[in-house]
Amino acid sequence: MSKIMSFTKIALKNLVSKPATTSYPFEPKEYPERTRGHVVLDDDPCILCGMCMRSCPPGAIKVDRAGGTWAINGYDCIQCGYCVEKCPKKCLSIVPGYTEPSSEKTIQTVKVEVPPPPKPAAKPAAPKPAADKAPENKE
Amino acid sequence: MQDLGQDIIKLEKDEFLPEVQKKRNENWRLGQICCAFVDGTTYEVSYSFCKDLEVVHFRLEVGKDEEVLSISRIYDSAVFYENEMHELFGLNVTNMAVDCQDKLYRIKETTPFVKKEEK
Amino acid sequence: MNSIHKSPWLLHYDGSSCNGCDIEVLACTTPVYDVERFGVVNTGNPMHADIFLVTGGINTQNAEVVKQIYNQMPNPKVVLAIGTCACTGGVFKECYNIQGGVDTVIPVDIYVPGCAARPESIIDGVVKAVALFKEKSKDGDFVEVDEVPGDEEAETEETVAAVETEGGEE
Amino acid sequence: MMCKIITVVAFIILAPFIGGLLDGIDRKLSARMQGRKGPSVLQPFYDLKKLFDKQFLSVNKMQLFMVISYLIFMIVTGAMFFAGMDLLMCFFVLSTVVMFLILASSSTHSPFASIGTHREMMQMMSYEPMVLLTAIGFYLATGSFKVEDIIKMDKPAIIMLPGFFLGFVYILTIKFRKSPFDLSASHHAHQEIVRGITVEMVGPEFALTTLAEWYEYVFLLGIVGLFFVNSNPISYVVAVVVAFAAFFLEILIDNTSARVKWQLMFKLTWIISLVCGGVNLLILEYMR
Amino acid sequence: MENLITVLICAPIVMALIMALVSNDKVRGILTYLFGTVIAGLAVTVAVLWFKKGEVLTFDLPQTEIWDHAILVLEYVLMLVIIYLSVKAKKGIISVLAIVQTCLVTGLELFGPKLVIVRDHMKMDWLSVIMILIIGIVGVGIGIYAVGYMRGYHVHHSEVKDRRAFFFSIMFLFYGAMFGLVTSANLIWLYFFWEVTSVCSFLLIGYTQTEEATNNSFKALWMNLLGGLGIALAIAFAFTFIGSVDLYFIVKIASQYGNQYGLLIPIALLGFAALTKSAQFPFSGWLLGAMVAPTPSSALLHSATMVKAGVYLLVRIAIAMNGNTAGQMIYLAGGFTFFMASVLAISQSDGKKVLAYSTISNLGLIVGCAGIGTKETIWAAAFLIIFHAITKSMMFQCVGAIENSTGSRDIEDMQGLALRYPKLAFILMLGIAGMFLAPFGMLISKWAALKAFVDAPSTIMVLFIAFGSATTMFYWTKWFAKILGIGEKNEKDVTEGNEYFSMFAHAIMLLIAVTSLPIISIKVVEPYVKDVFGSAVPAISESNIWTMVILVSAIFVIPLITYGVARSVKHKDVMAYMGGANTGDNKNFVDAMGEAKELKVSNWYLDDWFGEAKLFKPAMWGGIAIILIFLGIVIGGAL
Amino acid sequence: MAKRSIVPFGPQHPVLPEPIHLDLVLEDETVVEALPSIGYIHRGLESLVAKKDFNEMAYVTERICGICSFMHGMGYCSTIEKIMGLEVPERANYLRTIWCEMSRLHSHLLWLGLLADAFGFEALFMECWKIREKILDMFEESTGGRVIFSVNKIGGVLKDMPAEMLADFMKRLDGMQKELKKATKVFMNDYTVKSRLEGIGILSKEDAIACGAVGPMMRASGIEVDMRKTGYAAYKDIDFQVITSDRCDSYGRCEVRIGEIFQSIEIIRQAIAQIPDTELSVMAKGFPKGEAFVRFEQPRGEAFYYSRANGTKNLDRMRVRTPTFANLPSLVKILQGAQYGDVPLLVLTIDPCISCTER
Ligand code: SF4
Ligand code: SF4
Ligand code: SF4
Ligand code: SF4
Ligand code: SF4
Ligand code: SF4
Ligand code: SF4
Ligand code: SF4
Repeated sequence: MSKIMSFTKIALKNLVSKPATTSYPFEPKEYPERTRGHVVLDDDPCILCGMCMRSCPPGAIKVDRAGGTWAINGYDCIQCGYCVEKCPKKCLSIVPGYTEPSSEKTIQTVKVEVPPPPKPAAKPAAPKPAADKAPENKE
Repeated sequence: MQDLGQDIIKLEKDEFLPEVQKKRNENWRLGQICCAFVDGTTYEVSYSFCKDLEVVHFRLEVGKDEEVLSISRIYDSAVFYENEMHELFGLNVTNMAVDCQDKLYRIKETTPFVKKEEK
Repeated sequence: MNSIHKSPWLLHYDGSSCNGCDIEVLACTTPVYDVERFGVVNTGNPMHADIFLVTGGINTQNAEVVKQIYNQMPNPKVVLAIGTCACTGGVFKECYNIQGGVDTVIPVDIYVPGCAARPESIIDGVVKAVALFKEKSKDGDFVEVDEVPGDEEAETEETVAAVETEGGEE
Repeated sequence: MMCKIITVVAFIILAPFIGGLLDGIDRKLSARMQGRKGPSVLQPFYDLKKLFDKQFLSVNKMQLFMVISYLIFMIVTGAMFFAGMDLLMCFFVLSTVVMFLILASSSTHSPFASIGTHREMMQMMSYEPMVLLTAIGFYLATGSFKVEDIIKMDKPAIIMLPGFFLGFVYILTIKFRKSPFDLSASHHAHQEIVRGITVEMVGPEFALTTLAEWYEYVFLLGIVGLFFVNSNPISYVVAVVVAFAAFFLEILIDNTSARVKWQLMFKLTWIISLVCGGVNLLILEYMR
Repeated sequence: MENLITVLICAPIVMALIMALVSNDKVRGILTYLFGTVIAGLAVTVAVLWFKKGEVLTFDLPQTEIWDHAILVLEYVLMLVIIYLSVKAKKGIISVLAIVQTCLVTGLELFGPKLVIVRDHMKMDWLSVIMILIIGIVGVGIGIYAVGYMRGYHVHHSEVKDRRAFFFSIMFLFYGAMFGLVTSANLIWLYFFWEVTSVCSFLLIGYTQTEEATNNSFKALWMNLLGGLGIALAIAFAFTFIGSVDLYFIVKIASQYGNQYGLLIPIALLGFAALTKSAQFPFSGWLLGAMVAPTPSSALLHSATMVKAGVYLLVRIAIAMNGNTAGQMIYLAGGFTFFMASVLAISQSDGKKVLAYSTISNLGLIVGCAGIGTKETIWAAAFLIIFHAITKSMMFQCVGAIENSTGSRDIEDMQGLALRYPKLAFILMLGIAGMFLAPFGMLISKWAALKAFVDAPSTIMVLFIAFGSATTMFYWTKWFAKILGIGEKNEKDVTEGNEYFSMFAHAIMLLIAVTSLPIISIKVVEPYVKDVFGSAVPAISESNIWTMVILVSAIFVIPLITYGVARSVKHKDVMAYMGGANTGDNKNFVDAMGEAKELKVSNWYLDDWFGEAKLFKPAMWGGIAIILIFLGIVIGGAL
Repeated sequence: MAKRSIVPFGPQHPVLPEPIHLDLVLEDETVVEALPSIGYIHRGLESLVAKKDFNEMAYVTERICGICSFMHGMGYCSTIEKIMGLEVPERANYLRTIWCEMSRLHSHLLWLGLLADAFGFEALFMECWKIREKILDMFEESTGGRVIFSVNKIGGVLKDMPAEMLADFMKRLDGMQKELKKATKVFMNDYTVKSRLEGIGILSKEDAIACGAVGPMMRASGIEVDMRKTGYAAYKDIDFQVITSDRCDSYGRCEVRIGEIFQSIEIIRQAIAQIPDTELSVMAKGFPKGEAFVRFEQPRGEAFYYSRANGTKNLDRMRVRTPTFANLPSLVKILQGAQYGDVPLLVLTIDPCISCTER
C-alpha cells in the first residue's frame, strides 16, 4: 500500500504549529541539575594530593604542590567526573555550564593554600576566590 | 583441544584449520579474531565463532616469529581481522585472500602494539 | 566582510572523533537548535563554505585531508575545533595514532570544548566565529597550509611566510 | 512597444528580487514544515551578497565564462518571454541556457560535477518533451506561439489545456530542483554528489548561478501564469495566485518526498508527459 | 544550359577515368584540386546561370538518343559488375536482385508498350539547384579534404592496401552520378544514376578490403538494390498503367487523383526506394556499416551524396503524398526513425557512429517532412537538407582529422579537446552546436517542421519530435561537454592544410547559411515551394527568423564578451573537489590503498536502456512493420 | 559501449558524517567495483590500556563512540566484572537495561533520520531528529550528558533514576510512541521512499552468514539472532520477541529497526515496572587477573568485548569488535552492482559507525 506524499499531514501540522526550535542564544538555556558542564574546585578542603591529576583520563588537571596551585585545562577536560569520584576530600564537583568557546585554550589556575602539616599556618588564609569567579588565566 | 574455561578452547596449529573448516560447514559465523601479545614472547590469537546464541572461542598460541595460516579462504570476512593483526601486531599471517600490505589503517608507527625492541 | 555575518555557511569534517561531537553538530541543524535561523547552511562542499568545523583529533591519515579541505575553502574563512578531541586530542591524545588537536595541522580560530560539545556551545562558537570575519579580509591572509606546523612559535611564522600571491595566471 | 520595453526592463530589474524572495519564502516554509523556525525570508539576499564578497577560486577559467553566459542567456530567455515573443523560441533558447550550465560544470573534470552534469542532462531529457508539448498546446489552443497573442484570448488557455497544465506543473518539480527530482544540484547538502553541477562553483560564480536560477523561477512561474492570463484584467490576479499556489505545491512536494533515482524520474516523466500532454494534444487536434 | 549540364555530368566521369590512371600521390593531389575546382566552378556557374532566369527548366541533353542507348547498355554493364563482384565474394544471391530489376526495366524499355506521354528527360528547378550546389561545393570539399586525409590514413593503416587511385576515381564518378540523379526527370535515367550511386557506395565502403568492410559493403549493396528494385517496380507500373516514365508527370497525376486507379502505387514504391537509400529503419544497417570506410567516404555518403539522393527523391514526390497512405507510410517511417536513431545514438561512444545515428535521425526528420507533404514541411525539409549537408560533412571531416591526430575517434578520448586541439575542437563544437542548439539552422528547421506537423495535424509526428528532440539533446550535449573539459595542452596536430581548408570552408559556409537564412528562404526555398504548391509561406514567421539570426550573432558575441570578462577576473587556481582525497593535481586521488590513482570521468551511455543490443532489433521490426502494413494498404487499396 | 569512471567517494563527503573512503568504479551510475578504505578515524585506543588504569578505561571506552557510548562503557565494565567475579546489583542491571534501550531508541532514530537524509527526504530527517531530542533530554536529566553519559563503573552504575523520574520518562515515551507511529509509517508506506528501499542492497541469508553480518543487518536477512536473548543485565527478566524480516533488502533493514524502536519502548516499560530497589554498585577490590569475552547487543548488532588482565592496574589487552566492523564484508557485498545514488544509502543500511570500527 504505497502512498504518495504521505508526509503531508505531518508537514502541514508542523507548518501551522509552533516550531520546536529553542530561543537560545537569545534566551539562556536552563540545564537540568545533573548536567555535567565543568569541574569546580572548592579550594578550601583541597590538600593538593594530586589524586585528581593522576586519575584524570585526558590529564586535564595539573596539581603543583610546590607552587600551591591546582589548575584545570577546560579545553582538555572531558567532563567524565572521575576526578570528582576519586578526590579523597570531595572538594571537586561537576556543575552545569560549559567552558565557553574562545580563541585561546586558557588554563584556569586556582591558588590553593595548604596548611603545612607539621606547623600551623603562618598566616590565616584570606577568603579565597572561587575557581570560576576569579581564575588566573595562563597559557 | 584444551578447554581454558570461558568457552576458550586451545587448539594446536595442525588441528586448527580443519576445526575452522568444520565450523564453516556447520554454518557458524565468524564472530571475531583477536590478537594479544603476552609476556613479550607469544601471540595469543583468539577466534570466536557464533551460531544462534552460542559462541566458542578457539585459541592459538603463536611464537613471535612463527606464522599462522590465514582462514580468509574459509571465511572471507576474516580478511579485515587478519590484516589488522598484521598491521598492528606484526603477526605473520600467511595466505591471506586479500593482503592490504599494512595499508588497512595506514598508520605511521609500525606494529604499535608490539614495540620494536620487544619484537 | 560583514556580509558573512548573516550568511555563514559551514562545512563539517569528522577528524577522528567518536561521533559524539558530530552528532551534536548535526543536531544543531535539526529543529530544536536550527542554526539555519542565523543563515547557517551546512554545505558539505569546501568551495562553498565559510566556516570549517572540525571534530575529533588529527591522525596520520586525516591530517592531509583536513589540510586539503582548508586550502580549498575560499577566503575569508575561520576554523572551529569542536570538542575536546579537536581542541587538544582529549582522552585520546596518548594514542599512538593521534597527533593532537586540529591546531597541529591548520590554524584554529575558535576552540569549542566539551565532550561532547553541546549544541549551545557550538552555536556560541559559530557566533564568535562570525564576529571574527570582521577582522579577516578577503585576500589579505590567504594561508596555504603545506607543512605540519611544528611548535606554536614556528607555526605563526610559517603561516605568515606562506602568504600566497593572488591573481592566478596574470 | 513602450509597454513591452517596460515589461522587459521590469523583468530584468525585478525578477531577481522576486526570485530571491520566492527562494526565501521557500526556505522559510520548508523550515516550518520541518518543525523549525527557519531563516529570515531575506536570507537568500544575504547569501548572495556574501557570495559576491568571497574570494574567487577557480578550477578552470572556462567555467566562469560559461556561468556568465548562462546568466545572460537566462535573462534573454525571460526577457523574450515577457516581451511577448514566440514561446517555442523561448523554450529553445532555454535549452541553450541549460547547455551553458552543463558546460560550465563539466569543464572542471571533477567527478561529482560530472555525475551532476549527466544527471542534469538526464533531467533535461526527461522534461524536454513536456516543455515542447506545452508550447504546442498553447499554439493549438490559441493559434499562436506568441505570448503577446496568447494573452489576448478571451478565455484562459487552461480551459483547453488542463493536461498540459498538469504535465507542466509536474516537470516544474524537476526544473525547480525539488525532491523527488532534486537530482543534479541538490539544494540540500546531504546528497551523494555533494552539490553536483554546482560543486566547483565558488563564491561569485555560485552567486551568478543562483541569480540565474532566480530569473528562471520567475520565467517558469510566468508560464504557469500564462495558462490563466487572458484579455480580462482579473485573470492577471488569478495567474499570480495560481503561480504562487503552484510554487507552494512544489514546496510541499519537496518536503513530502524522497529523492528518487534518475531511472524512475525518467520513466515517470515520460509517461506523464505522454499521458497528460499526448492525450490533451490528441483531443485538441480532433477539436480543430 | 543543356550543354552545361551535360558537361556537369560527364566531366566528373571523365575525371574519374583520369584519376583511375594516376598513381603518383603529388599529381593526384594537384589533379584533385584542379578537378574539384572545375566541378565546383561548373556547379556554381550552372546555379548562377539558372538563377538569372530563375524558372523551371525542362530540356533534353544533346543527343538524347545516344544517351538513352548508352544508359541501356551501361545498365547491363552495371548488372554484370554486380554479378561478378557478388559471385566473387560468394554472395551470388545478391545478384538476383540486380538481374531482376535490370531485366525488368530494360525489358520494358525494349519490348514494353509504347509510352503515351513522353517528355523531356531533364528538369531543373530550385531543388535541383540546391542539390547541385551541395554536391558541387560540399562534395568537392570532401574530395579536397580526402587528399590530405588519405595520405595520413595510409601512414596509420599500413595494413590497408593503398588503392587511392581507385578511391578518388570512384569519388568523382559519384559526383557525376549525383548530378545526373538530381537533374533527371526521366525515371529510367534516374534509376540508372541511382544504381550507379549504389555501386559507388558499395565500392567505397569496401575500400579497406577487410572482412568487416566486405560484409558491410555487401549489406549496403543489397539494401540499396532492394531500393533499386522498388524504383524498377515503380517504373514497370508507370510504364504499363500510366504510360509515362516522367517523374513529374507521375507525381502530378498522383497528387491530383490520389489513390484512384492505383496511382499511389508508384509513389509508394518510389518512397520505399528512398527509404532504403536514406537509411531509414529497417534499412539503417548499411549506413552504420559504412563507418568502416575511410572518413571521406563516410562524409560523402552522409552529407552530400547517397543518403541525400533518397531524401531528394522524397521531397520531389512529397506533394503526391500529402494526406494519403503512401505519405503516412513515409512520415511514420521517418518519425519513427528520427526518434529511434536519436535514442540509439545515446549509447554510442564512437564519434563516427554517433554521427551516423545522427544522420539517420535527421534524415528521418526530412523523410517525415516529405511524408506529410505540405508547404511548410517542404520548406523545412529543404532547409534541413542544406544545413545537414554542410554540418555533417564538416563534422565527419573533423572527427576524421581528430582520429588521425589522436589515434582514436572515441568520444571518451576527446576529453579536453578544446585545449589540446583548439582548431579542431572549434570546428567540432560549431558542428555540434549547429546540429541542435538554438538558434542554429538545424534547430530552426526542426522548429519549422514541428510547427508544420502541428498544423498538419499529425499528433504522432509531434510526439516523435518532442521526445526525439530530448534524446538528441542528450547525446550532443554530453559530447560537447567532453570537448570543453580540462585536458593536456600541446599535442601534435597532424591535420594537413587542405583538410583545414575544407573544414573551415564548411564552417564559413555554415555561418553564412545561418545568417543568410532569411535570404535563402525568400530567394530559393519559397519560390520552390510556390512552384510546387502554387503558393508559399515560410513555416516560421520572418520576424522569428530574424530574431534567430540576431540570436546567432548573440551566441557568438556574448560568450566573447564574457570570455573577456572572465579572463580579466582575478582568481586563484585550485584543485577540483574530491572529498579531501586529492593528491595535488586534478588527475589523481588517494585511493583505497593509499596510493595515487588516476581519476576517470566518463560520459553516460545508458546501455541498459538505449543500447544497440536492446533497441536495434525492435527498431528494425518497427520499421518493417510500418512499411509492410502501409505498402499493403496502398496496394490493397488500389486493387 | 559503457565507459568506466573512477570516483573517489569520501573521506570528506557530506552524506557520510564519518570519514570513510570508497574507490568507486562506475559505468554510468552503476557501481562495478567498490573498494572501501578506512583508517581516517583510527586512533589506536585499545593501546591505551598500557597507559590508563583499568578504572579509567571505562571512560575511554565510552568514547569509542558517541552513539552507543553507554553500551561501550557497560561492555567494558562487564568484562572486568566477569574477571573479578563481581555480582552487579539488580537495580544497576535494570538501570543499565533502561539506558541501553534508550540508547537503542536514540540510535535507531538517528539512523532513520540519516537514512531519510541519504534518500533526500529532508523533512523526514528533521522529524526523526526532532523526536530524538526528547530522548537526549531524558539522558541529560538522568546522567548529565546528552551523548556521553559516564554513569557506568566497574561493579555497577554511578547514578540512580528515582521512581518519579522513571514515571515521568515513561509518560514522555508514551507520547513519543504516538509521534513515532506517524513518522515511521512514512518510511514503510511512502511511494518515493519505497522506491529507494525495496529491492535495494539484497543480502541473502546465506551471504549474511558467510559475511558474518550482525544485528539488524542480519535480522533483516531472516536470521533470528539477538544477543539480548542471552540474558545479560536485566534482559533475562524481560519478555520480548526478536524482530526479523525476510526481505533481505534495505526496506527489511528499515522495517527491523523500526520494529525495534517500538520494542525498546516496550522493554523500558517492562523494566520500569519491575525495577527492584537495591544498591547501585559493588566495590571492586584489588586488581583483576584473568580474561573474559563478553557479547552484547548494540543498536548496530552484536559487539564483542575482551579483556585480559594480569593482576596489575594496567590490563594486558582490551579489545572491542564492534558491529560495524563485522558488517563491512556485507557492505562490500551489497555495493556490487548498486546504483551510485544508492551508495550512501547502502552504506547507511549497515548503520555504520566508523569511529567504533577503527577505534
Ligand atoms: S583536609 Fe585537606 S582538603 Fe580538607 S580542607 Fe584541609 S587541606 Fe583542604
Ligand atoms: S582536588 Fe581533590 S584530588 Fe585534587 S588535589 Fe585537591 S584534594 Fe586532591
Ligand atoms: S589517601 Fe588517597 S589521595 Fe591520599 S595518597 Fe592515598 S590514594 Fe592518594
Ligand atoms: S572531569 Fe574527567 S576529564 Fe575533567 S578533570 Fe575530571 S577527570 Fe579530568
Ligand atoms: S563479499 Fe562478503 S559475502 Fe561475498 S563472499 Fe566476500 S565476504 Fe562473503
Ligand atoms: S570530544 Fe568527546 S564527544 Fe567529542 S569527539 Fe572527542 S571523545 Fe567524542
Ligand atoms: S554513527 Fe557514523 S554514520 Fe552514524 S551518524 Fe554517526 S557518524 Fe554518521
Ligand atoms: S557500534 Fe558504533 S554506534 Fe554502537 S557503540 Fe559502537 S561505536 Fe558506537
